[in-house]
Amino acid sequence: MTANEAQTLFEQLATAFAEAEERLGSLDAAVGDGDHGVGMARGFAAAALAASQLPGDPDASEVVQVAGRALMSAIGGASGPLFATLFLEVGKALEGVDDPKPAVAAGLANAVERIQRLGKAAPGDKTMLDALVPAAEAFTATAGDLTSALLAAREAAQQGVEASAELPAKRGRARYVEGAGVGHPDPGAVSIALLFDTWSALHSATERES
Amino acid sequence: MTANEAQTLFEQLATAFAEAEERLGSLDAAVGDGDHGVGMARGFAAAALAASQLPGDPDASEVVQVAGRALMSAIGGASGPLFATLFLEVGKALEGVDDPKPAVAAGLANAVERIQRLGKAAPGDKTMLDALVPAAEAFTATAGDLTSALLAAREAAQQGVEASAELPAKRGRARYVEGAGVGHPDPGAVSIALLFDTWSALHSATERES
Amino acid sequence: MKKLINRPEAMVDELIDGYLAAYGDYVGRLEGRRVVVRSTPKAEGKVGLAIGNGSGHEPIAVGWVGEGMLDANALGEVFTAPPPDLILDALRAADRGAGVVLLISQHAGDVMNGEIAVELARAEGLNVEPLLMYDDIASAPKGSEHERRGAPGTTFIYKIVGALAEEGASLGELTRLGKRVRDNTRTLAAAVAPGISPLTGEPMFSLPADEVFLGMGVHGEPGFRRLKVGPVDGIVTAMMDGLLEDLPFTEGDEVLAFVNGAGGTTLMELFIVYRAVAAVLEAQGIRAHRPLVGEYVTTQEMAGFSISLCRADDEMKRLWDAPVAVPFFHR
Amino acid sequence: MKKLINRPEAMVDELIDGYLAAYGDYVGRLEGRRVVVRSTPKAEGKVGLAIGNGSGHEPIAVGWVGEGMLDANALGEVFTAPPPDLILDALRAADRGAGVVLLISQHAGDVMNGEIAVELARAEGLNVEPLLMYDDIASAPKGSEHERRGAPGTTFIYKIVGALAEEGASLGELTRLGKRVRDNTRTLAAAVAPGISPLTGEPMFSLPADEVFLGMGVHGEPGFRRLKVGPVDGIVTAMMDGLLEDLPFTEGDEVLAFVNGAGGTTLMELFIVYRAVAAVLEAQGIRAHRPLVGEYVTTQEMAGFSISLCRADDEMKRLWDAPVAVPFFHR
Ligand SMILES: Nc1ncnc2c1ncn2[C@@H]1O[C@H](COP(=O)(O)OP(=O)(O)O)[C@@H](O)[C@H]1O
Ligand SMILES: Nc1ncnc2c1ncn2[C@@H]1O[C@H](COP(=O)(O)OP(=O)(O)O)[C@@H](O)[C@H]1O
Ligand SMILES: [Mg+2]
Ligand SMILES: [Mg+2]
Ligand SMILES: [Mg+2]
Ligand SMILES: [Mg+2]
Repeated sequence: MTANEAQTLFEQLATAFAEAEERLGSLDAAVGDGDHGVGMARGFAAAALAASQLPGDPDASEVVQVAGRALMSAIGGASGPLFATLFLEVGKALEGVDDPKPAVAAGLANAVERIQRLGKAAPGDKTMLDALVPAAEAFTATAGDLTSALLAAREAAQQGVEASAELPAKRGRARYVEGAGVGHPDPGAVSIALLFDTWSALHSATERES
Repeated sequence: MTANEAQTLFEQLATAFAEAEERLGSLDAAVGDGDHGVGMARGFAAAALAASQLPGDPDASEVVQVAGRALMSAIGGASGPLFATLFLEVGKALEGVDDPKPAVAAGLANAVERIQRLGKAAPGDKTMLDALVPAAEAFTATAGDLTSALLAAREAAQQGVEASAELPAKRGRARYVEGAGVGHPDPGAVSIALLFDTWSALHSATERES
Repeated sequence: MKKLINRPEAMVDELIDGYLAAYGDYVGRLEGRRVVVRSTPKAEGKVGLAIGNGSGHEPIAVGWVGEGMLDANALGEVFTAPPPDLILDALRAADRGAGVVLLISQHAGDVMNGEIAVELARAEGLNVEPLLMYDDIASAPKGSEHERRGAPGTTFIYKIVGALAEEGASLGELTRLGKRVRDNTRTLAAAVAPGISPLTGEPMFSLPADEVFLGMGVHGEPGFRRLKVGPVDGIVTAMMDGLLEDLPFTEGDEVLAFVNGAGGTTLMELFIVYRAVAAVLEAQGIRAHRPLVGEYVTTQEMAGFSISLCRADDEMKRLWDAPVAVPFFHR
Repeated sequence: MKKLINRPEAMVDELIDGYLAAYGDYVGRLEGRRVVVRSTPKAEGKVGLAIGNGSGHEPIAVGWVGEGMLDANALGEVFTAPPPDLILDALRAADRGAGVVLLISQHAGDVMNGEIAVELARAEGLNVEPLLMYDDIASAPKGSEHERRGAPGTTFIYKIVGALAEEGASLGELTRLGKRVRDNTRTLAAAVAPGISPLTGEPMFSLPADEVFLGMGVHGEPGFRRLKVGPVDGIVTAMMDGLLEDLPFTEGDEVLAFVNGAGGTTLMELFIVYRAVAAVLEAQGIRAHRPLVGEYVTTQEMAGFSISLCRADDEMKRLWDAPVAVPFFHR
């Protein structure tokens, strides 16, 4: 993965989350406090800006890490630390590597571990982990290159979202809701799916072009 | 007018204003603060109680005055002093008289004068005076007995209410309203009409029976 | 909408009981009467301050009984001025041998019941002076200030006259100062959404979702001019224009500035409103002294706010800043 | 419904600016940052108190920065915990050389951002202790108290720990006392009507006109049990049953009692609620010490209230009564 591709990724994520703002907000309003959409949109706008403004000749690792730090200070709430951690870990894992596929796999694994430590949630608690964990696993389990791993992750995340809708929440604000949000997908999980969706689409297109 | 008839009058006024509570409240809500109905109902309930509990062998004058005092301390707001004054003046004028008709006429005239002094309003300002003043004048102008004078007053009060609906308010809360309440009858005027309506009906019935 | 009450007839007594249960260190109640008084009366020989007013506007006025503000408050039914005999009780309770100022916020009922109460008190030999309070520029044109109604700007009088009374000033000094504060005070209000009448359970007026109504009264009396909702800075600027030119307030003036929440408007919004007020004052070269932002004079859960300005001299500023010990106004 | 704002993105900055314009005697702002600090810092050598929290709940916590309570408040977006770097700024500002207690109201975002901030601060050599606050009995069963979320009962911690910090207590003493207060505090809330999200302009949840929802959270998170609206005494009694048996509070206890308005409920109703609370306490032989009734922790204009009780020992009572000089909490 090139620095350029990473910068484009954050641009596209900024667009995707700006477009999804209202939908994510409504999902969060149903089970939480309605700020997930505006927070993710704000966060990825800041991440794209930070990624594009990196001085010198950064590599992909630096771009992803600077975007992660921007997410950390621009989002806040529950999702700020969680989504920031995801990119910080992936970015760190990309440091000085040639083949991005195993690095991203390692980064995702570290992210899952750190996110679980931070939020004290487990898969099945109806959080973003219900999309992230299957996505990370599918990514790692894919034998092929980054393109096919991202396609697999995207697929798994989407299935995770659908499964999460049927779960009662055990973490996050939704756990306090009548019925613990059963029937509503978890907004953080939807964001994870959107993220892999955007990344996978971008990477496939980049591959086709090159 | 006997003490007994006066006591019955306040009982019937209590019933009439209890029944009119919601309607008067809505009229006041349209141009003021919505408390006129509940205030008048509370006031006449207290007046009927006080009138019925007078010890000894009271005359009509005493009954009407004690009811007036009860109105004064039970209603409050703008209408408390005004409606209390009406009965206090009529009650005073009835003191020691044989023929109630000229006494009530004098009492109404005094009441109109005191009410104008107290509220600094004039007929045409869209207040209860727009029903009371024509009622008092019609009462006095009627050559016949109390029965026919009350009938004339009732008629004039009703016309006053209708005329008041077309006026812009110059006193009371309605003056501050957009359009100054034009199109809405004044709730205090409606109460004056209800009062003469009740009194006239009671007195006509009493006369027929005797 | 549902109100958290038991029975409408019992609201006022129960609110007094609850207030006393919570703040009995500050206040007591005249046995069996809807009159709230200081738990420790003012020293003998000082002039008392009393007011009668309709309930439903809390914390005013019951929350302002205590050292440095009021001596007694007669509470009427919701939105209904109390009757003369209740105000008389408050006047008697407020009297410490040096007379009482009866504060009257100018609304027909308050004035009439208050004037009768003053007559009754004087007939008993009490030395009582009524002080009519009016400040709402929406309710009568310039030149007819004496016809305007009382609005949240009366707060300046409660606090400033209250502080001077505590210092032992005479009845004449207090009413003179009270009039000076009144004559330098202007208020304008804006409504955003109606409150619910606890009497009827219905909204007190109706307002299209995209309109702000200027000039609403403290009982939810509708206003005189509708604005489309837009950025609040624009609404505040329009209101400040009206206020500043009415007195007029001019460059070099010092003012007490007060943004009052009507009940349903959040403190977050009130701060944003005050930000705009401060910007206008600054642009006009008018200095704000010790501003006040919060809910003090409410109309149930009506959404909206008012802006009150009082051109203040040194004495007024000193007394505005003076200590006070009541549950709902602080220094 | 319309909010009186300019642009949603600017709300938080503008509320801070307005707050400072009005109450600049008490507080200042870290240049360009959403961190509010005392205008006069606490003396060197005393432990600081900081908190980060989402906006939209005013007056908490920004209104409690000042002598006797907080040293610094990091403000997140509406309903959104501030990010770690902002909390770190608040921690730095609150440090007077003796360390800082970071108060964290237990909600996922506040905890995570707070913990990262603590790590960052410690990496800089700051002596910081987090203090998790939780009191809402609706959010986890008895036995899992440590999983409960923060609710208005955290107010006891702000005030009591704030007063002890002013006296110069150590970091260890402050966190120990904070935990003691927390472990003796219980809160239960009831919602009557939703507030309007300033983010979406829509009601934050929906509730049938004849229902009261027990257990709502301070961000409008729906509750766990619906009651039909009836006389409020019945609602309060049901809530008090739950509260009293949870700790449990028993005969002879002394409690701090706090009825908080969620934003859209009138003070009139809050007094009537407190009347019922006081009656239950009295019937149970529990003494209420210096109660508090008013709007302190709001959820925009949500209608509803919460009841918080804290079993208090002599030290807690003394510190609850201690002087404080902040714009929105008084002694
Ligand atoms: N403890 C947790 N562990 C993992 N994910 C969590 C946790 N708490 C919340 N989340 C995720 O965060 C999402 C909500 O994010 P957001 O609305 O931005 O924050 P907040 O809940 O602070 O308002 C949830 O949908 C869920 O996926
Ligand atoms: N100054 C006045 N003079 C005569 N009548 C008045 C005056 N002010 C108000 N009223 C009458 O009082 C009525 C309102 O009474 P009510 O609603 O009980 O009192 P309030 O206006 O204090 O709420 C009005 O409809 C009007 O008839
Ligand atoms: Mg959220
Ligand atoms: Mg009325
Ligand atoms: Mg009234
Ligand atoms: Mg949030």
